[in-house]
Amino acid sequence: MSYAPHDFGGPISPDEVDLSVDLCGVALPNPVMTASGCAAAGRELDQFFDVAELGAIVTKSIMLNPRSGRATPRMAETPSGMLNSIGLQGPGIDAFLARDLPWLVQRGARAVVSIAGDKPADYVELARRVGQAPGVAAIEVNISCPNVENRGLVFACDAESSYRVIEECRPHIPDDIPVFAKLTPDVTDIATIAGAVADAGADGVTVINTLLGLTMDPDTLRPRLGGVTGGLSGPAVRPVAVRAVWQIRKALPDLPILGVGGIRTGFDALEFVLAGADAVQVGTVIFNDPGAPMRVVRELRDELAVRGIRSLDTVRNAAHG
Amino acid sequence: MSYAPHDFGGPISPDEVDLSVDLCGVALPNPVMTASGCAAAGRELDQFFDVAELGAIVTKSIMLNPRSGRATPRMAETPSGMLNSIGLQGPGIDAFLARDLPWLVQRGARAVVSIAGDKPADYVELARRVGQAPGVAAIEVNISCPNVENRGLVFACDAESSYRVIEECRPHIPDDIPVFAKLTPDVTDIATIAGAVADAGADGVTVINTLLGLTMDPDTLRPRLGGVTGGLSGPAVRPVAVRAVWQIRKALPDLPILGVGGIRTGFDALEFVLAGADAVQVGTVIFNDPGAPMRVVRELRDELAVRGIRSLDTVRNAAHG
Amino acid sequence: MSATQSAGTVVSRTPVGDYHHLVIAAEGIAEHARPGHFVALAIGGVDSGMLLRRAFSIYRTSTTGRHGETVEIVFAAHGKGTRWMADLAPGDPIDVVGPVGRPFALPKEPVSCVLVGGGYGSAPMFSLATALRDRGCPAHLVLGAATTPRLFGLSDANKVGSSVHVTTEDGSTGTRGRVTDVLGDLVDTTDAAVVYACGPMGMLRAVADVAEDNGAWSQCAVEESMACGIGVCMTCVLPVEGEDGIVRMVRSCVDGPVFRGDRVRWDAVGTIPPGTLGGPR
Amino acid sequence: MSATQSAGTVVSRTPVGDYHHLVIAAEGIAEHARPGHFVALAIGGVDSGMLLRRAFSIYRTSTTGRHGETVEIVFAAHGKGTRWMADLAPGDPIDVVGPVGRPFALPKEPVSCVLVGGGYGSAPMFSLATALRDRGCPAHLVLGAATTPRLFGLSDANKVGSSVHVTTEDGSTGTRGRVTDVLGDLVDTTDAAVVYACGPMGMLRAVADVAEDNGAWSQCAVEESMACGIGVCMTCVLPVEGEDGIVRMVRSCVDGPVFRGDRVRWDAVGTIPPGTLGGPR
Ligand SMILES: Cc1cc2nc3c(=O)[nH]c(=O)nc-3n(C[C@H](O)[C@H](O)[C@H](O)COP(=O)(O)OP(=O)(O)OC[C@H]3O[C@@H](n4cnc5c(N)ncnc54)[C@H](O)[C@@H]3O)c2cc1C
Ligand SMILES: Cc1cc2nc3c(=O)[nH]c(=O)nc-3n(C[C@H](O)[C@H](O)[C@H](O)COP(=O)(O)OP(=O)(O)OC[C@H]3O[C@@H](n4cnc5c(N)ncnc54)[C@H](O)[C@@H]3O)c2cc1C
Ligand SMILES: Cc1cc2nc3c(=O)[nH]c(=O)nc-3n(C[C@H](O)[C@H](O)[C@H](O)COP(=O)(O)O)c2cc1C
Ligand SMILES: Cc1cc2nc3c(=O)[nH]c(=O)nc-3n(C[C@H](O)[C@H](O)[C@H](O)COP(=O)(O)O)c2cc1C
Ligand code: FES
Ligand code: FES
Repeated sequence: MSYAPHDFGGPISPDEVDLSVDLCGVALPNPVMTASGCAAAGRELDQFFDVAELGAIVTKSIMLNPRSGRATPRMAETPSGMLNSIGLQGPGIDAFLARDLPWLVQRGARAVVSIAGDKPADYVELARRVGQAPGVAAIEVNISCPNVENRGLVFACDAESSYRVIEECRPHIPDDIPVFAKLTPDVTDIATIAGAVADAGADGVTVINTLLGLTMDPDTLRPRLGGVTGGLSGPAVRPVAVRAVWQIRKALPDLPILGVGGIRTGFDALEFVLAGADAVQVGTVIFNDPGAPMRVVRELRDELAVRGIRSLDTVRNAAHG
Repeated sequence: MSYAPHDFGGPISPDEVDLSVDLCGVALPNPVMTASGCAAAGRELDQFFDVAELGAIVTKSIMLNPRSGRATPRMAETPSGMLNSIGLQGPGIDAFLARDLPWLVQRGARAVVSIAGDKPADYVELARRVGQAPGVAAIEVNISCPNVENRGLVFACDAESSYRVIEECRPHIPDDIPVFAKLTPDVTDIATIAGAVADAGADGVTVINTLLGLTMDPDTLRPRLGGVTGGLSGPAVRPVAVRAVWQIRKALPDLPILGVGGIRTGFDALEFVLAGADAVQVGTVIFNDPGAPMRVVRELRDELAVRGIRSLDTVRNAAHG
Repeated sequence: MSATQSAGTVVSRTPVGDYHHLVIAAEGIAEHARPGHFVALAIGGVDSGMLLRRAFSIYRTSTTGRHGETVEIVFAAHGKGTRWMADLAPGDPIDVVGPVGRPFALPKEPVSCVLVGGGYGSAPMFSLATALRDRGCPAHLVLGAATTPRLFGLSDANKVGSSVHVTTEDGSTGTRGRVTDVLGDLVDTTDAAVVYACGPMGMLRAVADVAEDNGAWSQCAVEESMACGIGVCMTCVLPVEGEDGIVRMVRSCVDGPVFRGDRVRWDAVGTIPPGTLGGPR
Repeated sequence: MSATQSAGTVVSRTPVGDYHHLVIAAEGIAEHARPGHFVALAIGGVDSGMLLRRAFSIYRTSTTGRHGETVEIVFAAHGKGTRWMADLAPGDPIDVVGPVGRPFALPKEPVSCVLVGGGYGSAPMFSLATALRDRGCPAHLVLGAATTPRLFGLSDANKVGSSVHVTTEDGSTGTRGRVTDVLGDLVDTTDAAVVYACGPMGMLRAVADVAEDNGAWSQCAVEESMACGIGVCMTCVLPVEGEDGIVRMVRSCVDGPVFRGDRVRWDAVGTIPPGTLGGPR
């Protein structure tokens, strides 16, 4: 197959590029967010850039109760990526709503709150609590977690479990707060899972969460991470993430998609948009470069300007054309 | 979870390490092979090392008829990896048996012949032809190919299709030629697929084939590869490959496994052995370093020697202990 | 306190014993750095397969040299990233985040202090000694290492220490043995109120015990494996008991790296000890 | 012919116009190199995220210099790997595989030849000219580029060419225009039997056409994207018609990079033309 290049005319000034996005009714100044678990609740990154300037801050997945997470070591560097087994350490929803969310809201940032549970009832309770909290821009339902009621099978590995979580959550969240289901790439057919959560009432999907990986310790000759397996992330997985976005866009032409996985540069972000993403998230690369999210915004603007592209709508899905 | 380190005693001389492997009755001097599609039929690599010294040469998957493969570009470099969409270009089984296999056999290398088809009947015919050819050490059945009779669904994405291909092939291959089914990691549960092919008569499995990925072209803003999507390989995917081996070993304690995916160093090879691999294959890294397969043999020997490990049997599966 | 990300430039890299002494020109870091702070360095360049930053204690800083603001560290080349750093040459770019973490807490009163550095762990001790003496606290230094090439900063020690004590495990310099072999006596004879320590985990644990046995506080700078170094990833945790008696898994990058020795559950590092807040039930 | 993998060392890297001239000391390659051969260089070091080798025509080689056996190339820094190469300094290690590919076929008779180099594509032309003249073939050189800084090797050309013709698209040196604007006449007036060419695909196609129109053979060194450079991966293919009239997807790294211009299906590069052996039916 061979394509003719798109023709958008000559280069324009970066100032002429409009990066704003309407995400299911939520206005974002630009399409770049942080990825859940890679930005805590935004406070630490505010040292490096103005978090209110970014498209949104997605907070670390919060659970009902405080959670200690897994034993260390919790990470291993891998080629162009890393494995983590944090185990969703966090303060629990009460502390989060009392302390973390208000800071973000008062700071003027758009707060996308990620929630995670061990069983469907947890998600429902979290949805209710977060849905009532003031200032929430959107909710991301991280269903890439083990379901303790189903032999520890990850919700998002199964269309039915995925459907059930979203279906039960959605009614507890106000209509004007969009709900995104976060999917795992570790499935045979990710478009089917996306279809299931859309049917269940999700306004969109976030793809991808980490891939399941394993690495050995040279000293113990046993799994290196306290959690044995861990989640693989970073530029190493980007081609898998872009493919997942592209497959979902192909199957579901109108479903909003937040693309995430290995974004390091403005062109990487553009790749996701071309594949069909409405907005993107920067995760692991923050660890390499804490200023990365705003750098990606600037670089994305430049990538569009140099090609004469005035808005994201012009190029979204362009790879499908 | 925290483990006590294994204790194998002090360092020994590399000469004291026995790397030989008995793979389903086939004696290999060491556990390192080339990966299918990354070494053609061995001839070109013989410039860089003696192919007869390596554990085995796995040949590029051969099909019944000559095949032109996909349009170019066929590859894209990605962070610590690459995408390829070669599309199984090859001369077809007649030319392979007339020209390529005899060279390898005469050269004294152990030839593992990889076969691939568009439908089950292709595999049967290939199995018959290769099974009768003199000098074949083992057959690898690459079932990570689209099944034209089943909406182009990759055989190895479905336990039933996988079962069917192997069940139909196996009787046409002499018992003393072991048969390995090569699996794709793009499934929700790879251990189930491994179980299916084992039930169907496969002597073992090769894991993993490439992950499905996609990347965009900065000029055309469309998919970069002629084949649109491509297969992701290289060190980037190693943690996924080690995890797949580990999951299969856990589910099927006795199934021989050939581990492949991103091996660059002797320690990488050892990771796979610890996870449960009986032997390993080096693929993409050959493009970086054509001498890599024999370098990995030497480095693996050193990794074992420095830890006082005299044979692979001592450490195989050690990560499960 | 706020960390800065700065596009730094290597001024010099000098081998010192088994280590490398690296001087980086980077703006916005030196003036905020306090003893015990660290920097997190990006490694390998933009196309490197190594994504994660490496953390190093700040050895010293300057705002007035001819290279402008500089930050100095001392490092051992042992893994991939530090081996890459061992090839750094003057003029090479290197991205620096710092100063990060909680520095050593300084006593309000002019009490006597003992400062213990194990290996490159002595790097932050010299600026600490100066700061202590500036506020009237005698600062007795103990440097220890396995071998002489792994001792760092003997000449600095002689300049800034109220007294200097050296141990090597092979006996090649100073007392044969470990820092804890001389520590108890020293705390006693100097009537030290605080022991500061930086070095391997095992040493810190032993130092914290000796301090406690001798009635001194300890302030230990720990070294846990870090992915981000800025508090956003939760990889660098260890179990620390709070004032409320509850053990929490606490980030060593921003809630540390300096902790009160009696608060760290040294015995349980690498596990989630029973009773930890949010731990498995 | 057999390729060698050699642990090379950078002798020098010198900017030349828009390019870099790189001299590498590496054993086992120089003595087997023929004009048209290339080398494949590993990029970025062992922890780099860039795995694939980069291919470069051999500019010249020496077995007798003070650095021992050397291989020289000329490159443009445009992508990630070549930008990394643009920072190479004397003494840096660089792994070389070479010589690879099929070199230019030399005429058996002392016929007149025209050698066309586009941009850095002129690099292999000077050793080719020498080889041709050694066997009695006049070698007329045409160098072309968009701008003067992208012309490479004018002084070499003046040394080894039987005549030298230069074109630039901006007219800053020589004739304004493209190599093909002067090629037809030159083939005519020199009564050339063979046209040799190296440069961008578009130029090669045009050169092959002009040669054919003027009754000359052409030998074109193509530049297809390569992953392995040694014939094992099948990424670098293009459609080439065999003596049997059948079009095959042929590896440009080992079956090329030099092909007879009239054999390459230039119109169909980037596709599988209908009728290709094993093509979709
Ligand atoms: C607060 C603090 C201060 C430190 N100060 C110094 C110092 O002054 N001098 C010095 O030589 N070293 C110091 N270290 C240790 C230094 O960070 C590690 O040696 C270094 O990160 C290892 O990198 P590598 O590339 O050699 O190893 P690799 O094994 O390639 O590292 C892989 C990954 O693991 C992380 N990692 C591995 N070991 C450690 C470790 N011990 N601590 C933290 N992260 C680790 C790396 O940062 C990297 O992300 C300090 C560590 C911390 C946490
Ligand atoms: C036979 C041959 C001879 C060549 N001779 C020269 C020369 O003398 N001087 C020179 O400057 N360039 C030459 N090239 C082109 C040179 O190989 C590419 O410019 C270079 O590989 C691009 O690498 P990069 O890191 O800049 O780009 P990237 O885009 O980072 O490259 C990514 C990958 O694609 C491959 N690739 C990208 N473009 C090309 C290309 N045009 N040809 C082959 N592979 C490519 C790279 O090798 C690498 O594997 C030659 C190419 C071939 C095939
Ligand atoms: C340390 C770490 C912690 C993470 N924690 C979460 C989490 O709490 N919830 C979640 O949905 N995803 C989590 N992720 C996944 C990321 O949000 C993201 O989906 C994934 O890492 C791929 O993007 P990246 O390559 O840009 O990091 C985490 C990733 C990392 C590296
Ligand atoms: C260029 C290329 C061609 C490949 N061709 C085949 C093939 O024909 N048959 C097959 O089973 N696997 C093929 N593979 C997959 C490899 O054999 C291997 O399973 C995969 O690349 C992971 O290993 P690696 O990371 O070491 O390359 C190919 C891989 C590459 C990169
Ligand atoms: S290293 Fe990331 S939170 Fe401490
Ligand atoms: S580049 Fe691999 S076959 Fe030519």
